[in-house]
Amino acid sequence: MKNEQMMVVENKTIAAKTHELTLSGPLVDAIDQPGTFLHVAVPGDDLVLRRPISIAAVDQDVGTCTIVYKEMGVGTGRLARSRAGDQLEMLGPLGEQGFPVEKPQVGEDVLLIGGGVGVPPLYYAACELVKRGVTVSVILGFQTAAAIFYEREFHELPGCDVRVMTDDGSNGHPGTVVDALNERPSPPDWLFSCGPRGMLRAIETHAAHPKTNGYVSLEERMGCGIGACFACVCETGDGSSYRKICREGPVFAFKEVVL
Amino acid sequence: MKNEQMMVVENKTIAAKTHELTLSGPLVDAIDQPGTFLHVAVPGDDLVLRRPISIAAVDQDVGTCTIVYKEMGVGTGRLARSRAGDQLEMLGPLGEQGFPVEKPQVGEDVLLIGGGVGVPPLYYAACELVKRGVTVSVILGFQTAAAIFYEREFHELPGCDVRVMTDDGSNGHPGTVVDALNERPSPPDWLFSCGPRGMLRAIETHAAHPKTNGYVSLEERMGCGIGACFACVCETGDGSSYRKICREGPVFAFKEVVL
Amino acid sequence: MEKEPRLQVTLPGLTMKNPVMPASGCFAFGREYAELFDLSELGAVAIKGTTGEARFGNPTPRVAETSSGMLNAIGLQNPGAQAVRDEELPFLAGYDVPVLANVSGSTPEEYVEVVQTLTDAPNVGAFELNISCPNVKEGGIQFGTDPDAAAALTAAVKQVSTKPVYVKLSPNVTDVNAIALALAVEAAGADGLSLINTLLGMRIDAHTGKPILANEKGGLSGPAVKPVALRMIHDVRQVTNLPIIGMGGIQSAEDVIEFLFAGADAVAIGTANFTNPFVCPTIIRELPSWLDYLAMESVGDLRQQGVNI
Amino acid sequence: MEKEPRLQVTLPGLTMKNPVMPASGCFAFGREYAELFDLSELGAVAIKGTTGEARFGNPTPRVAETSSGMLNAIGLQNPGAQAVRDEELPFLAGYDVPVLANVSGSTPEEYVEVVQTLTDAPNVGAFELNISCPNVKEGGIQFGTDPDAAAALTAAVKQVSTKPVYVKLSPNVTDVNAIALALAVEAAGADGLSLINTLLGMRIDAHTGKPILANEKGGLSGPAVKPVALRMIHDVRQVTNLPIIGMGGIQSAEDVIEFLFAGADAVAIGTANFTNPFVCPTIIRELPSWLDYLAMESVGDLRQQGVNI
Ligand SMILES: Cc1cc2nc3c(=O)[nH]c(=O)nc-3n(C[C@H](O)[C@H](O)[C@H](O)COP(=O)(O)OP(=O)(O)OC[C@H]3O[C@@H](n4cnc5c(N)ncnc54)[C@H](O)[C@@H]3O)c2cc1C
Ligand SMILES: Cc1cc2nc3c(=O)[nH]c(=O)nc-3n(C[C@H](O)[C@H](O)[C@H](O)COP(=O)(O)OP(=O)(O)OC[C@H]3O[C@@H](n4cnc5c(N)ncnc54)[C@H](O)[C@@H]3O)c2cc1C
Ligand SMILES: Cc1cc2nc3c(=O)[nH]c(=O)nc-3n(C[C@H](O)[C@H](O)[C@H](O)COP(=O)(O)O)c2cc1C
Ligand SMILES: Cc1cc2nc3c(=O)[nH]c(=O)nc-3n(C[C@H](O)[C@H](O)[C@H](O)COP(=O)(O)O)c2cc1C
Ligand code: FES
Ligand code: FES
Repeated sequence: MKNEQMMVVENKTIAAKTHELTLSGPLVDAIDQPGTFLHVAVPGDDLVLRRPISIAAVDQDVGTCTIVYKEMGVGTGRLARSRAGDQLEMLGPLGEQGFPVEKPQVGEDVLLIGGGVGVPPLYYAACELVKRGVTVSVILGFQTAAAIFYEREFHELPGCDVRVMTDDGSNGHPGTVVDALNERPSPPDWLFSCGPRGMLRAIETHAAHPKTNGYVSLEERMGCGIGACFACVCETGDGSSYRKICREGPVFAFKEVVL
Repeated sequence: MKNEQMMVVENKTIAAKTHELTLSGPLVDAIDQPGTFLHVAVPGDDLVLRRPISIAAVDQDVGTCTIVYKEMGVGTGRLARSRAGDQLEMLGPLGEQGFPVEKPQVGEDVLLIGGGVGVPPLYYAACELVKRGVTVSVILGFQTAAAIFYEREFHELPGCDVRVMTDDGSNGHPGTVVDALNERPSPPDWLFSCGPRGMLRAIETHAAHPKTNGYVSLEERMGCGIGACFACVCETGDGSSYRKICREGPVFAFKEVVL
Repeated sequence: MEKEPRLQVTLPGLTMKNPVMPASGCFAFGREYAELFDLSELGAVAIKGTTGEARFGNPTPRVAETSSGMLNAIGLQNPGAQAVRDEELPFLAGYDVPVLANVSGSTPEEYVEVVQTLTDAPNVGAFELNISCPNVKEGGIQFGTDPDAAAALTAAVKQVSTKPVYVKLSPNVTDVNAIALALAVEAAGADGLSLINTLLGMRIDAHTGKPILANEKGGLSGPAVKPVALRMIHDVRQVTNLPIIGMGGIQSAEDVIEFLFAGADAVAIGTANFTNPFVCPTIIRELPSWLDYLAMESVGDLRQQGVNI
Repeated sequence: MEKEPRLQVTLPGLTMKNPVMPASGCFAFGREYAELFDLSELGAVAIKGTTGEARFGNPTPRVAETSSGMLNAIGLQNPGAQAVRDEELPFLAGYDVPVLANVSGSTPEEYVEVVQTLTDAPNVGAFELNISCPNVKEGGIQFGTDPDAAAALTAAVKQVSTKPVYVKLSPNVTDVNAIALALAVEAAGADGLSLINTLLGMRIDAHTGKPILANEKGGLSGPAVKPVALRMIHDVRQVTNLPIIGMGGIQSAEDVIEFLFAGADAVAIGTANFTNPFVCPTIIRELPSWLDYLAMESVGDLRQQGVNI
């Protein structure tokens, strides 16, 4: 975990109100697990809280990492105005539990399901899986055609099977990611998912098979981002305890936590 | 009075922590009186108050005006980081009473006394006086050599007699502007002054002659800058009433107000 | 600006084209802002706190900046009720906008005197009793914390006022006390509530060790206090159906929506006028698109969806 | 970092290398920040509010952002006094830094129980009674507004504590009440005061009309509240010589100087740790140059130049 001024290499719009920010700096060396995130200090003295954003890709050779964010409010709105050469203060990589990309074996059925800006960490996961020779299937859900991003990037990963769903049917297949999941002939061995809480719940309750090793990346409003403020807790599956999403997550096995 | 996004044409350092900012925009058309000021919206959502800064020069042909400011705190510190091409929101020109540059006659003894960042509005005044053919004498006071600015600019005004004083004697004549004033053979017909309150008081009580038409530009912490909040009042000379510096000033005849 | 029936709000004494008015003390008597825009665009105008006699206020500096806020210790400088009646209200009568006359005093008698002087001015739509000004030593604040004193004051003013009376509450109280104050003035006949006034605060100059304000302490306003304002409005809305004029840190149309949802019926904008003198008309212009976005027919509709008793 | 004798501050129970400690609730029990810097650099560590039994706290979302501030409604989640005694304090004992043990409870008995459990831990230098947590319905707040209840609680805790006891005051009171509370707990034997805790606040999501916090209301902290904190510290310093740990919105060394001038003897830093996890060591490193600039020999000297009784 480092706190560092990273340099903006590029900040480009890749879909409706969705931007891809490429950053460079020594912090990149420490990134080694999909699902971990950066706690982004947005410029402006009126904002006391940082913004957690998942790492979407890392290129250790070039020394850069990428995050993809959607303009949702004041913080992401300001990020969208950053330009190449700007410095942004980043704390990270954060989270002790990412997607267990080292576990799936070659030949196993590995499915990644992402909704909206839940897609980015899955792209990093897909890259790592493919690197290990594991082929992946991906279901990407977006509200509408204009919101779609990373479809091509997933297609370019060797052997990657990509299915894009839009809520309004304006592109790809109409319907939700759960519809797509239900259409699959058999439950996957591994299921990594990230997206709105409702989507994750629907996957867990309606579609996740008991034999599937399912993992979800959770979002919650955060204070410290490192486990010190108890802002981001979720209940454990058995109700007996809790987890700090920022530190003990943000990825959990389905049964580990209550969605 | 306009509220307008003006464009930064240039922002350059002209003395220790002192910067000259050149701005362009239609607001320039409205500037016609030395002593008036701009109410500068400093970038940053954490700052709710604007910063009053005197107009130091105006070039109607080119369509630019200039302000000179010293880095004193967070607002002027941020202004110092603005770059050519940036937009800054300005309300102005403000103040209904500037230096009465139209009154002195050719041949009269006109003295301008400025201390530190009180110098800029006097430069604008000197330019206007010289344009009318009135020659001016100037006494400029600074703490130390590194703080001196606009000495050359005053020298370049035809017929302008410039005397620079430094508190620490590190450049120009050692001593204060009051020492310089006391050394003059006879009291001036007109005296325009701007600077720290202490300097203005010393001029008024120790050196201003009753026959001199003396004027001071006053500073006070401001809210609205337009006369609506009663933040910036000063007492009238007879104690019976008050003046709003932002609106009824910022320039007053010596006897009009209590310093 | 076209008339927007969707924005209309009718409160006791105040038939407002829209729910937005400048807050008392941040707009004087409108003359200065009238040079910038047409005051008839506003929902109402809350005038500077008026006392029986003219007051010169506190020594300067009277304002200090704070993070996302400011302190003021103006000390209720104003020309006195008679001058307001004779010189300021007639000026405002030139615009099609109701006036909310903000009233202050050191004694209940002074409040009554001010209200008597102003109540027959045709453009005064209602009064707003400032029972919570933190900046005047002798006056105001005790009414702001003691429900019985606040109720007695309200009742005394109601006796002489021919216009509805709003009582402006202080945030410098416990949450329990705030509710007691609201209920006490309601029982005493208040027609509405205004909240919040400023929070007591202070700044010290780290370079000199001295307070920045000549008065040492002052009232905190601006976006910094917005969460406190929303909480108080929400709390008070749970216990009363009185109309509430909400204020404290509003800077944008989105903030106005937040206040309406919290339980306010209209809003007042203070400090933001200093940041941007056009803030009121700008917000008014942006409100319809917020209604569209939220799929609400009118401000009244939106209000109904928010917190209610 | 070299030892800086100029920064040393000695308060009852707390021999501090410098006047800076992280504030309770913003630093848990130090483990996470220990990965970032050496906790021995700190003047002290105020640990998360501890209750008799473990608490799971409020539903999420528990934080919301506000202009220059934040709201929190954590709800005092903590592992309970015994676990703090057995697992957390021993970890902190690995560092050369005194602990200020923040104590909460629903009843006076619970406070007493927590203090009894923790008082013999060698690295607990003192207790800080959180009598003002706005986030737990059943507990805390009544002690925070009623001087008699606060005094009784203080006296009860003093009976069992072998360490000095600081009482942490709420800003959600009138200025008169704050002074009464300070004097009441002083008379009951408090060794020091901490102020301020958070201000009660609320945010509503303008897009949905619903409160952002699951708990609806929460405590406002951060730079937004700094002027309120300075005012309360200044006010309380006029009436008592008790040591004061000042907090509320501190982000910089300049802010620390402002608090010391206002009458604080040491400071705590909460929200700013979230903005910049290195804020405490950074400020500590910058303090000596402020002393130089102000031509002060030591923090103690500076304190003497500030507001005094
Ligand atoms: C572990 C994690 C990973 C994330 N990864 C991504 C990503 O890769 N791409 C992306 O676009 N978004 C991601 N998010 C969501 C992202 O953090 C929010 O969209 C963002 O914080 C909104 O900030 P804002 O200032 O624009 O919105 P505002 O509403 O103005 O923010 C106000 C406050 O609420 C917080 N907040 C608002 N929405 C969320 C949210 N959904 N989750 C957490 N905090 C929130 C903000 O951080 C801020 O503190 C992630 C969230 C978490 C917890
Ligand atoms: C009519 C007028 C003309 C001025 N002209 C100039 C000029 O030409 N060049 C120049 O360098 N300065 C000028 N000043 C002073 C200038 O306004 C302050 O130096 C500036 O506001 C400091 O802002 P800050 O954010 O850097 O300081 P901070 O101390 O961080 O400011 C905090 C608050 O205090 C106010 N403030 C602090 N010092 C002053 C001051 N001396 N006068 C008024 N408000 C103050 C700020 O505006 C702000 O609201 C003028 C002031 C007035 C009233
Ligand atoms: C400079 C200034 C002067 C004020 N004067 C008054 C006043 O005379 N009477 C009053 O009731 N409130 C007065 N207030 C309080 C405002 O009306 C308002 O309640 C408060 O500032 C919160 O709103 P804001 O955050 O939008 O400014 C004043 C506020 C400021 C900033
Ligand atoms: C997330 C969070 C949790 C807190 N928990 C506690 C607590 O357990 N006990 C307590 O006395 N104060 C608690 N506080 C209050 C702080 O200790 C401090 O008094 C307050 O936040 C003001 O300081 P700041 O503005 O520097 O944050 C908490 C504050 C925050 C932001
Ligand atoms: S954000 Fe602080 S514990 Fe997770
Ligand atoms: S600054 Fe508002 S009246 Fe002068």
